[in-house]
Amino acid sequence: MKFKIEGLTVYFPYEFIYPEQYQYMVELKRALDAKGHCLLEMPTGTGKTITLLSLITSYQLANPVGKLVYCTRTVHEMEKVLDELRRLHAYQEKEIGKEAAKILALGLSSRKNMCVHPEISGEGSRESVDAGCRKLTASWVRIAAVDNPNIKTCDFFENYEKKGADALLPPGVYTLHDMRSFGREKGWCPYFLARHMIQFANVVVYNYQYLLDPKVSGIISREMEKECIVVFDEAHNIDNVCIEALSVNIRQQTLEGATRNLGKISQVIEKFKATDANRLREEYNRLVEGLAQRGNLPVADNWLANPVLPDDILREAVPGNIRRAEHFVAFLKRLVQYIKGRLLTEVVESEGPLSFLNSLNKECSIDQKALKFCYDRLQSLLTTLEITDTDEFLYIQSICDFATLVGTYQRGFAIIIEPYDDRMPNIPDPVLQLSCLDASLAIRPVFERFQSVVITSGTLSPIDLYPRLLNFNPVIFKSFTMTLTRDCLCPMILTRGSDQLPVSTKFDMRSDPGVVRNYGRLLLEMVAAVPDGVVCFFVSYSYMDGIINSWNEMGILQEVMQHKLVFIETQDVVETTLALDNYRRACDCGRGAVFFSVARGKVAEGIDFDRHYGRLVIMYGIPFQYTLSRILRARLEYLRETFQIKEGDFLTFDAVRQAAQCVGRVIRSKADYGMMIFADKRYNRHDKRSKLPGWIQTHLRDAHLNLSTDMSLHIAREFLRKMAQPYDKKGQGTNATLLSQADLEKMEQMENMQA
Amino acid sequence: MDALNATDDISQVVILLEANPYFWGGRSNGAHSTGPANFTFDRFLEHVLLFINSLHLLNQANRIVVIATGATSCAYLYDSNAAELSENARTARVSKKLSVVEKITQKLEDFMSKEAVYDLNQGTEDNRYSLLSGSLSMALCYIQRILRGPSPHPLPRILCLQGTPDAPPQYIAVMNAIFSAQRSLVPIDACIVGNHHSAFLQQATHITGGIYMKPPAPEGLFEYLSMVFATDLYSRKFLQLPRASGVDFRASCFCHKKSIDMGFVCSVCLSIFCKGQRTCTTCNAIFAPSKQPNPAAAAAQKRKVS
Amino acid sequence: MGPEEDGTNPMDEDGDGDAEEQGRDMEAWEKAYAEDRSWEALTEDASGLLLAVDVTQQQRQHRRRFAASKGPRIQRGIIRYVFVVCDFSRAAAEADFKPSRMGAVANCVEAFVREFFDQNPLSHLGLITIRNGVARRLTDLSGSPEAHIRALRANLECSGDASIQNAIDLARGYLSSIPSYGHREVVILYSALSTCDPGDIMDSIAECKKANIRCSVVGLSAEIYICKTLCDKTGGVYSVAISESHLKELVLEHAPPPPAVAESAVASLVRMGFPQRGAEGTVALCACHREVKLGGGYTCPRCKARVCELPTECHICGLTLVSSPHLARSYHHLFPVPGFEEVSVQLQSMGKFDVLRLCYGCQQELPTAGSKAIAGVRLECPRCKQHFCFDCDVYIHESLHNCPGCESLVK
Amino acid sequence: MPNVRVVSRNFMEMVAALPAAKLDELYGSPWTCQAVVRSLPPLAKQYVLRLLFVEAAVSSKSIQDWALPDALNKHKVAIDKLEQLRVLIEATERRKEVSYKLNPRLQKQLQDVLKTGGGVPRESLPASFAARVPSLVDLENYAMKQWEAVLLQLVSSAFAEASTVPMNSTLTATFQRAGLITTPKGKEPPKITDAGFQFLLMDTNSQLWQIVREYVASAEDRGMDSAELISFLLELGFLNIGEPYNLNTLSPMQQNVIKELAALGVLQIQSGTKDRWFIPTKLASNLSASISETSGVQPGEGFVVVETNFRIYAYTTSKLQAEILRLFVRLEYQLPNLVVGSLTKESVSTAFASGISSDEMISFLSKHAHPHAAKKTPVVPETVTDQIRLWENDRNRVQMSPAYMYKEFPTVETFEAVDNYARDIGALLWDEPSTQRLVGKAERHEEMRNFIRRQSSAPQRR
Repeated sequence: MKFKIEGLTVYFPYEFIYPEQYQYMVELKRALDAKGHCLLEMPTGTGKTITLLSLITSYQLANPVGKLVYCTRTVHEMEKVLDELRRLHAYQEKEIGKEAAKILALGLSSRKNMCVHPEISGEGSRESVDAGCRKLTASWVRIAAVDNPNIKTCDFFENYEKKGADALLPPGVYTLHDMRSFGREKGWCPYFLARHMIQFANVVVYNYQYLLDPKVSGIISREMEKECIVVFDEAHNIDNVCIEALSVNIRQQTLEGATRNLGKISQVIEKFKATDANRLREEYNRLVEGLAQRGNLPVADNWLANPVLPDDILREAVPGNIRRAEHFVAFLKRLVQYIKGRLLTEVVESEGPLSFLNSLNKECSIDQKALKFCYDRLQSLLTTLEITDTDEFLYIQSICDFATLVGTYQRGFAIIIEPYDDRMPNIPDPVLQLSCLDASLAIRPVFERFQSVVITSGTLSPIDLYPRLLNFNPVIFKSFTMTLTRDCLCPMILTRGSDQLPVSTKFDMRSDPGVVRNYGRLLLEMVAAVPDGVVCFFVSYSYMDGIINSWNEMGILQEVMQHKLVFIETQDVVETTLALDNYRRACDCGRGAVFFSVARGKVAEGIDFDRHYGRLVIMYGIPFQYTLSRILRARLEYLRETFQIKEGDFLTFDAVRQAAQCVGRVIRSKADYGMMIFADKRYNRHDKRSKLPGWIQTHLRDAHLNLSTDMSLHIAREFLRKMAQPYDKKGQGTNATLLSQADLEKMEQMENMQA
Repeated sequence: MDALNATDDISQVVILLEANPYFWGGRSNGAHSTGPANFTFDRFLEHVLLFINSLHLLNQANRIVVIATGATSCAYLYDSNAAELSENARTARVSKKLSVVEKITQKLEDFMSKEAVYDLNQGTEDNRYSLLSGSLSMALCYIQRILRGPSPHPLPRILCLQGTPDAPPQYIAVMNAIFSAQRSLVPIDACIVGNHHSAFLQQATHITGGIYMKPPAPEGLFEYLSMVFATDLYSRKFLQLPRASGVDFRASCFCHKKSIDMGFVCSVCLSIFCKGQRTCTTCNAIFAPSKQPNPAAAAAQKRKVS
Repeated sequence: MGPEEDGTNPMDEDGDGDAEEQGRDMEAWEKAYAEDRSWEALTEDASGLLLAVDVTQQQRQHRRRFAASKGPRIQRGIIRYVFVVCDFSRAAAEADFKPSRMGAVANCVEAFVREFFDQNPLSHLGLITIRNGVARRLTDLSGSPEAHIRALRANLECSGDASIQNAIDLARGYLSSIPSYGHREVVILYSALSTCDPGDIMDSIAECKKANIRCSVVGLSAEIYICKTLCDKTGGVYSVAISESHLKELVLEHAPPPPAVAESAVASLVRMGFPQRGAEGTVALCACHREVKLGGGYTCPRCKARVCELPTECHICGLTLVSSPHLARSYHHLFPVPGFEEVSVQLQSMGKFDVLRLCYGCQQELPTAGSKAIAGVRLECPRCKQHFCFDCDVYIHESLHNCPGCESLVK
Repeated sequence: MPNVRVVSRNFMEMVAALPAAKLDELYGSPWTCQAVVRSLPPLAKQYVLRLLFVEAAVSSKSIQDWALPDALNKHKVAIDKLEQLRVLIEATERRKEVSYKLNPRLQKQLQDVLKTGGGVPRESLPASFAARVPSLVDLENYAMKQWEAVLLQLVSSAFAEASTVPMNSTLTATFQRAGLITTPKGKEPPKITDAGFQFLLMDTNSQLWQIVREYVASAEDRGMDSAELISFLLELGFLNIGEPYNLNTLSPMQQNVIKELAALGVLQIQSGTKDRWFIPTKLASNLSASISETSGVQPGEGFVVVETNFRIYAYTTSKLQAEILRLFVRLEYQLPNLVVGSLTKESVSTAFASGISSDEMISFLSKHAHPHAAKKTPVVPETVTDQIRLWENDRNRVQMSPAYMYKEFPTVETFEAVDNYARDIGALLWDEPSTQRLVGKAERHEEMRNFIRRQSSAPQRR
């Protein structure tokens, strides 16, 4: 259908549109008009993606704005987005003709997901594929290959290079899969093609990292114009992503590895000195002129850059004491040595970057300025030394990461040295963590660089917290609830077992057999009353293992098996995937199944348990972060000081959003229905409840609070029967949940009247 | 319907009065007579009125409704509690003034005058029959209303005073009525004043548990009425009453509307035909070449299944 | 109906609709009132006296619902061969239905069996139970209600798992051998929430589809994916009961013959006999029991043999014997009464009312523009143009299946 | 309600009790005949109808053949009744076996009735009066008002309130005669009795008839001819409701009967310029109706809704109904047309105390159930009915009966002898052979004593 929002013609590929989708578009448009950032919460299952796409593309058609940069968390989501986009595009072509609707949209992902090279693509890990690729595509390798035929190169890359500038992707929508097949038939390397095409594309879909992680984002940073519209979908965890992007852990083996690397490097340096010393000299001169000129290296080589560094540094000349290769190596040796020393400590140490720098300066006279450059200095050195198997040099690289970060930032970071893991104190496992405390650091450049950034998700409550966490001020932040013909989700808060004893996963209670039994009983009652799929989320792996064991001993698990098959998420991805599709099989054939999973786990983030795959989800306990961890403490402290966010608030916020994420898995569309049981007495407290997303709270009737197992069982039965009744998808009159084009036109006329 | 206490003998009797001018008229000019000889409509009416009065005598709470079954229409002749029902006091008075007899005769006259439009002497096929199905349906509607009314309500029953022979075209309608009566536990009595037995009413009485009777001598009609059909449902439990002497379960075929005792039935809609067809005229299903003729096979197959 | 109603009615239905919604999650004792939340319609007048509710609206709604439920006239598969499957697995012991799910099921099945033979005289029915994951045939496809009910009553205990696959496979086995013109059906009353099958149930479902077996499921607890697929694939109906009464409704919905699917059964002419019932007290030798019987039996019109009950097949000449009433019971499906139309009291010319002051069916006074005394709608038969009251309309269309007006006109 | 039946049967018994001559004389009027016939048990009615046109005597044998064998006792009851009322008369024939024929007078009357279709006893006044006659509805209300007034009088004597209507002397007399209220000793006003309370809960017909019965009974005292009175009352029953009938044409006796009945709301008296006339109301028709065994259809529709939580909603504007409810319901509040109350142990037990039985309450509730409530079965929720019954049982746990205790018998034999004797004459209440003690009814004490005397030389007793 096609309709107007405040003068903008929007193309929407479906017959009907939900009211909330319409509202969403309105808000989004206003944000774009205001050229500002916005923060929008809309429940899952209301078609966020298509809404975003259809509005923004329509907007692009109407106004001269840059490309749409759509950031997803997983490749899976990426593909989904592109599929939706394709449908939309088809519709637009139908409406306004091929020419007018012409767009280029493509997905970009790591080599691992895009490489079509017969051997390399077979490689297991991401790093190895990257490395493998470089072995074949690094400029010097190819130069060498020219006169020495038995040096292997990648034909796809070669063909692509031959074509040069006119290796172009015809307009259209390309999923990763499409890219690969296109690459295969053309014989071009999809990865580089994609990276090349990005600058021509109207829509780019890729992973968060590509914008947030300084190490990766270099690729895009300079190719994106300011007018771009950036979208972070499913962005409820964005702050964590940011923080991870800027955190470094250094362990014993890291250091050892680093020393090994340094050894190798110095050997190579020696070799070069012998063979062609002037290559090193060139580099030296280049460094004098400053890092900025590094740009003139061929594109394939500048594989890493650092947006986090202020540009002035880039222009500055590299400090003298590390210009010469051997000096630099020595410098690094000293650094590593020093850190080694620090790691020997018996007690936990925690300090800010400043004090760390001071002591560093005192002990081995390494100054902050030099540190700042380590990262780039290393890169240029590796390039100069024509070292290709970069995956072996990860260790020294992370050391340099560390150095640069410490050198660059005095605030917002903490350096924590723990001689051992708290969970097992007697095993010495020292680690030095440089942890970023301020999510805003990583994302700031994004906000600055692009004119409108859209952060959206199904769960962004309390929505006012995000601007503070990410330290930006959106022109619009709004939370939408979903309109339903029938209340098809039924959240419950269960505080007591059938024996009226409270249940909780608080430390003092979680091991209490009474609680464990009550939790078990709850599961048992429910699997007997709920058809098909049931999902349980636990607060942590360790807790899950524990409780499953004791259920097993109590014989509860066996009883559960009478009703449903049991599947368990493990740390191992492959195992879990296997478990998952067996679980689905069991649900399909009517046998019924339970899936045990962990909040903050892979499943909790990525996998949907919609329709009969998840009629009920039980959230056992509140998934608080591991509160004793130093990093968390440091971060809390920082948040309190800088953003005036209370520890309690933040912790609950974080825990509850995780919980909400978990239970949110169960309902993915309006036709769907599902129950959510929050099994912990603490959920009954207002401070917890109030942090649940609005669309859950609205359905959380007083009658569903503070329940005991038997009560909730009764509610469940009633609910399931009610949901099994036929209903009409399109509510009438007042509670309409589907708007046709006609309805919208009516609405618009109304508005015009008022205006 | 169980709201009544057991000893209750209050009845709601709906009398379907044979008022087919052709039937009675046929009497006078002896031509192709269907009615019994030397038994005129007036005599008939006398008996019925006596009967109605005796019902009133038995219990002042007894309610009686008379519906005329004509050849071209049906009409309510008399409703004993119409007076109470009508809100209008004046009309109530008027109706009270007249006796039952007057009321009925008066109503009957204008009914007949309507009926008489058809020339009696050359009665067409159609009005050789009376519209039993119509009056039955009306009676049932009326009874439903009584049953809806405040309980305890009188025990309803229907009495058909039928003279004309069965009208095959009405077969389905009559049957529907019978089943509906059965469902609401309303017995249908039948007293045949004509010469022919009525298969319809035999089935009706059989299914609804009413009394079927064909008085050998219509002159003594009141005799039978008072002896048999005056008995209220309660007393029937204790009194000797005539037993059914065989029921004619023959159907009438859809194609020629004639009663048959053997025929062909469409497996889709159960329409009855007196001889084989290619397609069903009712549901226009096309019949597979039937392997019917060999019943033994059918039987054998049946056994196999069982 | 007049234009002004159209505007208001949907609203009413909404109100009514979610009134029931609320009714659903009420306490048990409140449920009694959930159906007719009459007090909501009550209004007080100035002096605080309670005023009656608007009957007319209610009547309109009832008519609308009925009209909706009644589709266009369609061919129906009247000769049916149905297996009723009762799930007596562990789950049937649950007591959320009184006395227990099993008990409730038993009652419904009993009612169903009677109603079934009432509405489908020539059809056959059989019972299957699932217990301990095994499907067992209680009664063979046959025509006598009592036998089935007895068998069921005798088999009331429940244990173990349930298996839909076993059940439908068993049923399919028996249904495959019935005459071609019969409509094959399986009705499953399912208490359990899962099914433990020996093989891949999808295959069995496909098989059923191939064999034109229409599988319907009435669930007692919740919607189960596999049941839904089963019904969707085989063209059956899937429903889940909320309460005992609702359960009965749902089960009885399967009593009237389902719309006939063209390919599901081939039509054919069946030769049948309509025997006479012998007079009471006569003595004769009956063919079925091979013994002298007193009292009215039936005589086969072809070979004059004596049988005791109908419908059956003559044991001598194998002719299918039915009493015409048996057939007649289902005729109203063929010749339904046309729906009556509402005549707006306002628009009606007063002239006509003097004639039609009373309901043609029951002599009840009909609402007139003048008097507000009688509330409600006034309805007209499109064929005979007679006017009827609401109650008669309901009775005529739901039970009687004759229009008195049309019947008392010479056709 | 047992009492109802008692009342009406008694009335017919009164009729039956009349000497044969009087009875036959009664049967001179068609109205009495009809009334009598209608009062018969269903079977008997059928017989009458069947014999109606039979002139010859019919043998009891053949009559008996009408009935099914297993309905024999019903048959006997019917015949007895018929004989009692001299509807059937034993035909005197030489053949020994009994045979009956209808009472000729009665037969004659009834035959006419059938032929003429009844009609009305006396001509109503010409239509000219009709204008001044109230409409049926008004009349109905009038009757109900009057009747309620009567009952209120009774009720008001129950609660020491200012009685709303001036005490009607004859009424009070009748009440007292019927033992519904106490005969006042000295100043204090007459109090209502247990019978009175039960009376209140009866349905209108029975109430009316109990009053009328007392009225008839008291007629003799006032030197009226009961037969004449009865036939007149019955006749009234056949008059058309809402028709004006001339009063002046009546006999003086009848006239003052009319006056007194007017007080009951049985009829309304209007007086024009010169002549006076009376208009029978619904109640009047009940005069002939209520004698029949059937309780008939309730006059007026119900208004009470009883809920499982023991609350009672009564949609009524009538003060009387409220008062009656008050007998066993704790009234909580009253709206213009709604009374809300609840059944509590207290309220119910007070009712018991004043002699109202649980059945009476329940049947009252169910009889007057609101049409909506009446639709569901049971009309009154089991929980409530059961509870009321339980409460009643609580009271009846202990049963008092004055008694003597006999003990310390000289010998076992004496004890056994006495014990047996006591058992034989049904005086024994309790005995305990082990300790040789037994308790006997007080009223039989004399016989016991004598027996014991005779038994033992020296009986000790206390």
